[in-house]
Amino acid sequence: MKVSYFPGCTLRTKAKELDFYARKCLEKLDVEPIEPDNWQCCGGVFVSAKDEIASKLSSVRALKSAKEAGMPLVTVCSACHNVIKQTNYCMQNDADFANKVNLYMAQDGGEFTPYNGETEVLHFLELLRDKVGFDKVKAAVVKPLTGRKIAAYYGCLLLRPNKVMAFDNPENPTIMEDFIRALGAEPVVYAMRNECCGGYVVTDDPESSAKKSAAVTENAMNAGADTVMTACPLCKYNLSKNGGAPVVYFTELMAEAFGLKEEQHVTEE
Amino acid sequence: MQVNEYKPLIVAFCCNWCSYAGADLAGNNRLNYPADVKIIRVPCSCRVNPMFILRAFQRGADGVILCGCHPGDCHYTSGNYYTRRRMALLFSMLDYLGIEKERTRVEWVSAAEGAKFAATMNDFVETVAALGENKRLEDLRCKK
Amino acid sequence: MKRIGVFVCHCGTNIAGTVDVKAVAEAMKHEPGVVFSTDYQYMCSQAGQEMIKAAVKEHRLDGIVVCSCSPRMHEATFRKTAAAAGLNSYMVEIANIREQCSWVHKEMPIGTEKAIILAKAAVAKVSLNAPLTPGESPVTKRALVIGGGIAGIQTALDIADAGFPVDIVETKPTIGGKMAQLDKTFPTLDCAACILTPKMVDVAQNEKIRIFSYSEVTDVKGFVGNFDVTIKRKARYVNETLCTGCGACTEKCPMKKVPNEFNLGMDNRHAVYIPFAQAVPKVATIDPNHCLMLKSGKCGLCSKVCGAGAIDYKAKDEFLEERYGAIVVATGFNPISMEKFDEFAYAQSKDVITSLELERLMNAAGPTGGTLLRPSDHQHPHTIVFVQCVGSRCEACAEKGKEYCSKICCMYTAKHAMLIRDKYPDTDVYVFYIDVRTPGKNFDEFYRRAVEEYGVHYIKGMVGKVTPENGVLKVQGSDLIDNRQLHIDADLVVLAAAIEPDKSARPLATMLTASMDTNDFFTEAHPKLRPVESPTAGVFLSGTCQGPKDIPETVSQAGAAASKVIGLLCKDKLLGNPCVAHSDEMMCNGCSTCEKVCPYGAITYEDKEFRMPDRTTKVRRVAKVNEAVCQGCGACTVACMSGAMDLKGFMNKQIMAEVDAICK
Amino acid sequence: MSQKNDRAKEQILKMSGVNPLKCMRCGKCSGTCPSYDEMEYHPHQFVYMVETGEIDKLMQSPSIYKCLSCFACVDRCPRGVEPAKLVEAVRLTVIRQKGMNHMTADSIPALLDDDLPQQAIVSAMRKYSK
Repeated sequence: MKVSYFPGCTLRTKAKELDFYARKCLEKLDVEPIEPDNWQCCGGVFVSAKDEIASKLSSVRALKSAKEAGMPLVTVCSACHNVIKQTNYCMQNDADFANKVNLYMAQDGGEFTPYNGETEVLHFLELLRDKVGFDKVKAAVVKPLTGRKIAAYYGCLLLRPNKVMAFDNPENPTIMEDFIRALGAEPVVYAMRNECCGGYVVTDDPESSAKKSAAVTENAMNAGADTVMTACPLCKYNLSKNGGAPVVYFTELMAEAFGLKEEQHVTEE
Repeated sequence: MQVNEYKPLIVAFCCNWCSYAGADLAGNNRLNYPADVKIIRVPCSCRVNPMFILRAFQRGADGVILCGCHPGDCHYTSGNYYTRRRMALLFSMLDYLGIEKERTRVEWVSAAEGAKFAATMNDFVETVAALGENKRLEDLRCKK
Repeated sequence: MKRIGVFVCHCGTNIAGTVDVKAVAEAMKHEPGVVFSTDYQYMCSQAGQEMIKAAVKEHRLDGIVVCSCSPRMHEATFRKTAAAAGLNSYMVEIANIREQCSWVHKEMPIGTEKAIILAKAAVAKVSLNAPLTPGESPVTKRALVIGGGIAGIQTALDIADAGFPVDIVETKPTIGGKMAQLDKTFPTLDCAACILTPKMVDVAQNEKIRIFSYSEVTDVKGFVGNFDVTIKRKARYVNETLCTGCGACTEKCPMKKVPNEFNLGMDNRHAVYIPFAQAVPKVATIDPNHCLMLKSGKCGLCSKVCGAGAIDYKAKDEFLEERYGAIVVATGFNPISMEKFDEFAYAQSKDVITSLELERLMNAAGPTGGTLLRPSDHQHPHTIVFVQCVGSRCEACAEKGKEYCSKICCMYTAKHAMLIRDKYPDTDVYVFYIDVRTPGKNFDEFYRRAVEEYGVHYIKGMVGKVTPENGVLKVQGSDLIDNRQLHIDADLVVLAAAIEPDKSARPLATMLTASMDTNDFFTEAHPKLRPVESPTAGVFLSGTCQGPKDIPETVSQAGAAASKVIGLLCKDKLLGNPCVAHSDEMMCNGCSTCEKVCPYGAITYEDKEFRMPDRTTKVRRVAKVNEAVCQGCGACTVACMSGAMDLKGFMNKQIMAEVDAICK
Repeated sequence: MSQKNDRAKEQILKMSGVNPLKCMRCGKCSGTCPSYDEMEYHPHQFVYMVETGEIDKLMQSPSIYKCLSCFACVDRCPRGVEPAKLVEAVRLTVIRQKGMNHMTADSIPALLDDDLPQQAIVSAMRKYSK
C-alpha cells in the first residue's frame, strides 16, 4: 500500500523520533510513505475564522497533491492532522471558502484543476485501525510490552471538533487503547485523556498550561499508569515539563514492540 | 426575493397522509414559500399517473414535484416504492425529451415535516426559476 | 352541466387577512357551471352551514366548493352539511386556501391570485364528481393493547370494564413496565409498587383480559374494525399454565451471574428467573442465552426440582393469529444511551448513574435493599451531584441527544434530591439545572419544598466534566448566577438522561401504517383535538409512545384512548371509504398487472361473457375490485395499461381537470 | 446598553459563522472550559455579550488570549453554538488592527527553550499576531 505522507515541520526538528519510528514501522507493515513534493508547514493551528484563507493554502496544496497521486493523505502529528482535516472539511462544505481558495491556487501557474476536498485524510492511527488493521499490527509485534501500563493521551486535536474530525467517540475514545493492547501492554483509561494540555498558550501564559498538563498527568498516574503516550509534540512538551510521568510518542512504543528500537536510533544533529 | 419578474408555475402532487399534512403543518407554523406552488391532493403518491405530469408540462407548468411518505412509512405500505420506480423512469425520459431533470422531483415529506415541506418548495421554486420557462413540451394550442 | 355553488370562508382574518375573499367569490361566478358564489365570516359555523343548505335548495345546487381551511380539518363537516341538504356527501370539494395559501403567503394580491386558482381547480374537479356510497364493514368486538406498562394496563382495564375483551401483548416476561421499576412517585411520594401492583393483579384476574407476556406483534393486516394480527409468543421454556411461580427452579439454577435487567444490571439473576416478586403473570422464564441446558444440553436441574413439571426445554416460538376491531399502542419509553455523553464519565465510573438506576438503588426491592449505597464500594455517598437535561434539549444536528424536553426529569430529580435529604440528612445534594420546569398540579410547590425544607442546593448552570480520581468524582461545572466555575468532589453523580420512544415503536408503526414524527414518537390525528388517535383509523395512542409524559398524564391518556376504543367497538358496522378503485370491464384486457401491485389483494379476476357486435358471445378475463378490501391508494390505476382502472373520488379526468385549471 | 458595537458584532458573526441566538444559556461551555479561572469573561459571556453587542469590552479583555482552542465547549454545547469560534473572531478583530499584535517575532527568542517544538511558536504567531 502506498500513502501520501505529510510529516510536518516539528517532525523534522524537535520531534524527529515521532517521524523516524513512524517510517520504520510502516516499512514493517508494508506501507510505503510518499512525501508530497515541496510540502509546507500546515500552520500549526487551525484558525476557525471563515475569512482566513491564505494561511490554509499550504494544507490545501498537500491535499491536492495527494488527490493527484490518488492516495490518502496520512499525518502523524496531531496538530497537522487537525489543521489539514479541518481545512479539507471547509473545502468540502463551505463553497464560498473553496471557491476563494481555488482562485488563489489558480495563480500557482501550470495546468490548474480545482480541488474540492476529495482527498481522504487519515491520521497514522486511523491508517493502522482502518487500512492496515490492528490485527496486523499485533502480528508484527516481536517484543510485546507485557506488563506496561500505558495511559493514552488524546488531547484535543485528534478528537475535536468531532463533527469534522470523526476520529472516534470524542468523550470515550478507544483507538489508542486498542493500539496499546495490540502492542501487548495494558491501557489505562482515565478521564483527563481528552482534556487540553494547555497547547500553544504555553508561549503566552506558561502557568496556565502548567496547571492543565499537571492535572492530566496526575489523573493518569493516579489511575495507575507508568507511561503516558501521545501523538503530538506540543502535548509531549507540555506534559513532560509538568508532571512526573514519562511521555512517549506512540510510534516509539510501536517501534519498541516491533523490535526496531534497539537497532535504530535517531541520530542527533 | 427573485430579481426578475419571472414566476414559475409549479404543480405539486401531495399524498393525503404525509405530505399534504406536512404542507398543512407548514401553514400552521406560518412557514412561507412562494405562491407559485399549487398543490393537488392525491390519496397516495402512487396515484400520480405519468399522464398528469405530461399534461402539466404541456399546459405550461415549469416544474412538477411529487411528495409522498418516507420509504417504509407509506400509509398503503408500498405505494411510494412504486412512485420512486415509476418516476425514475419518467424523469429520465422527460430529460431525454428536453425537460431538464431539475424541473421534476420526488421528495419524501412526512406529516411532521412542515419545515421540510417549506424548505423543499423554496428550493424547488428557486431551482426551476433559475432554469426559466419550460417551452419544450408546451402545447401551443393550449396557449392563450 | 352541473349547478355548482362556491362558498368562500373568511375564517375571521385567518384567510381574509391575506386573501381578498370577496374578489375570490366574485371571480368564481364566471367559472363554467357555477351558479352561485358567496363569502362568509365562518363557513364552518352553524350559520355558515345553514347558508350552504339554503343555497343548495334555492339554487338547486348539485355540487359544492368550499374555499376554506384544509380538508383534513373540515371536509367531514361540509360533507355532513351537504348530506343534510339532500345532496350526496361526496359532491363537495374543498379548496385549501388557509393552510396552503393565506398562512404561507404574505401579500394580498399574491394570496388572492393563488386562492382563485385553487378554487378554480376545485370547481373543475367537482363538476366531474359523481355520487358515492360507502360500503359497510363489521366490527370485531375485541381490542389489542401493545405494551403492558401503566399506559397499557390502564387502557386494558378501562376497555374491559366496558365489557369488551382485550388482549395485552408485552415483550417482557411480566407486565408493569417502567413504573414497576420506580421507587416513589412525585409529587405525592406514594410508592409506585403500592399503586401499580394492585392494578397488575386486577389485569390478571379480569376475565375479559388476556395477557400475552414475552410476546411480540409481528404482523398486522386489515383495517379499522378488522385488524388481523400475528402475535409471536417467544419460547419461555416454562409452561405458563403449569408454572405456579414457586421459584424452586430459580433457587437451584447454577447460572447465577446473569445481569438483572430489572435492576438495570446492578445485580445478578439466574438463567431461569421471575423478574420481580409481584410479576404478572407470576411464572418463570428461561433465558436461552445463559441456560446451560439450552446451550450445551448439560444441567436440567430446574426440570428436576419443578414439582409442577412446567419446564419444557423443547418449547418453540409460537405464532397466534387474532382479529381485533381496534389497536392501542402503548410501547412506552427508555432512557437514552449515555455513550455519547462520557464527559460525565458514565462508562468510566460505576458511581455515575442514571436516574432510573437511582430509582432501583433507593427501592426496597432493589439491589441494595433500599439503602442508598454507591455501586463501586457500597459506601454511603455524602456528596451527590444531579445533572439535569443530559441529552434533552440538544440541537438536532448535534446527533448526540434529543431536541425535545423530556418533561419528567425536573420533577423526578426534585423527588430524588428530597428523598435523599430526608433519609440521609448528612448528605449534600447539588442539582445543576438549565431551567426548572414544573407545570403541573402541586409541582412547583414540590420543587420549592426540596429547596426550602430539605436544603437541596440548586445551581443554575451545567456540569462540563466529571473526572473520577482516587475514588472521588471531581465534578466541574458552572454557576451562572455566581459567575464562577465550581469544583465539587462528589461520591455519586446522577444523570437525568433524556427519554426516547422504545425501539420497537418504529417497526410497529410501519406494520400499522401509523405515522411517526422525526423523534419516533407516534403522531396524533390532531395535536389538540384528537390527541389519543393515530391518523390511521382504528389505531389509538396511550402513554409515552406519543410524547414524554408523567404518570398522571399517562393514566389520563390511557383512559381517553380506552374511551375512543369503546366508542368504536360499540358500533356494529363501520362505513368504509367509497373512494375505491373500479375497473371498466369493457376496457380491461385481463393482463393481471393491477393484481400484482395491489398491496391488499383486493383485485381478483373472473371470466365473464360479453356480447360482441356480431351478436356472438365471447368469454374474457376481467379484473374485479373487492370494494370492502380496497383502501383506495390508486397504485392499480397507474399500473393499468389499458386505462380500465380508475379511482372513485380521484378519477383520472378529475385530476386532469385540476391540472388544467391550475395550468391555465 | 451604551457600549453596543453593531458593526463589530456583524463582522464577528460573519467571520465566525456562529449564531448566538441558538444559545439556551445552560452554561455547559463555562462548565467545561479548562481556562475558566484565567478568564475575565467566560465562554457563555462571550456568546451573550456578542449577542448584545458588547464587543468593545471583550476586545479589551485579556480573556481573548486565554482560550486554548481546545474546542471542548464546541463539542459539548448541546445547541451547537461553538463559543470558541466567537472568542477567535473577537481576538482576530483585535490583532488585525494596526499595531495590535499580541505577540511579535521579537519576543520569540525569549521563549525558546531547547525542547519547545516549532509547532508552538508557529501556532502562537498565528493565534496572537496577524
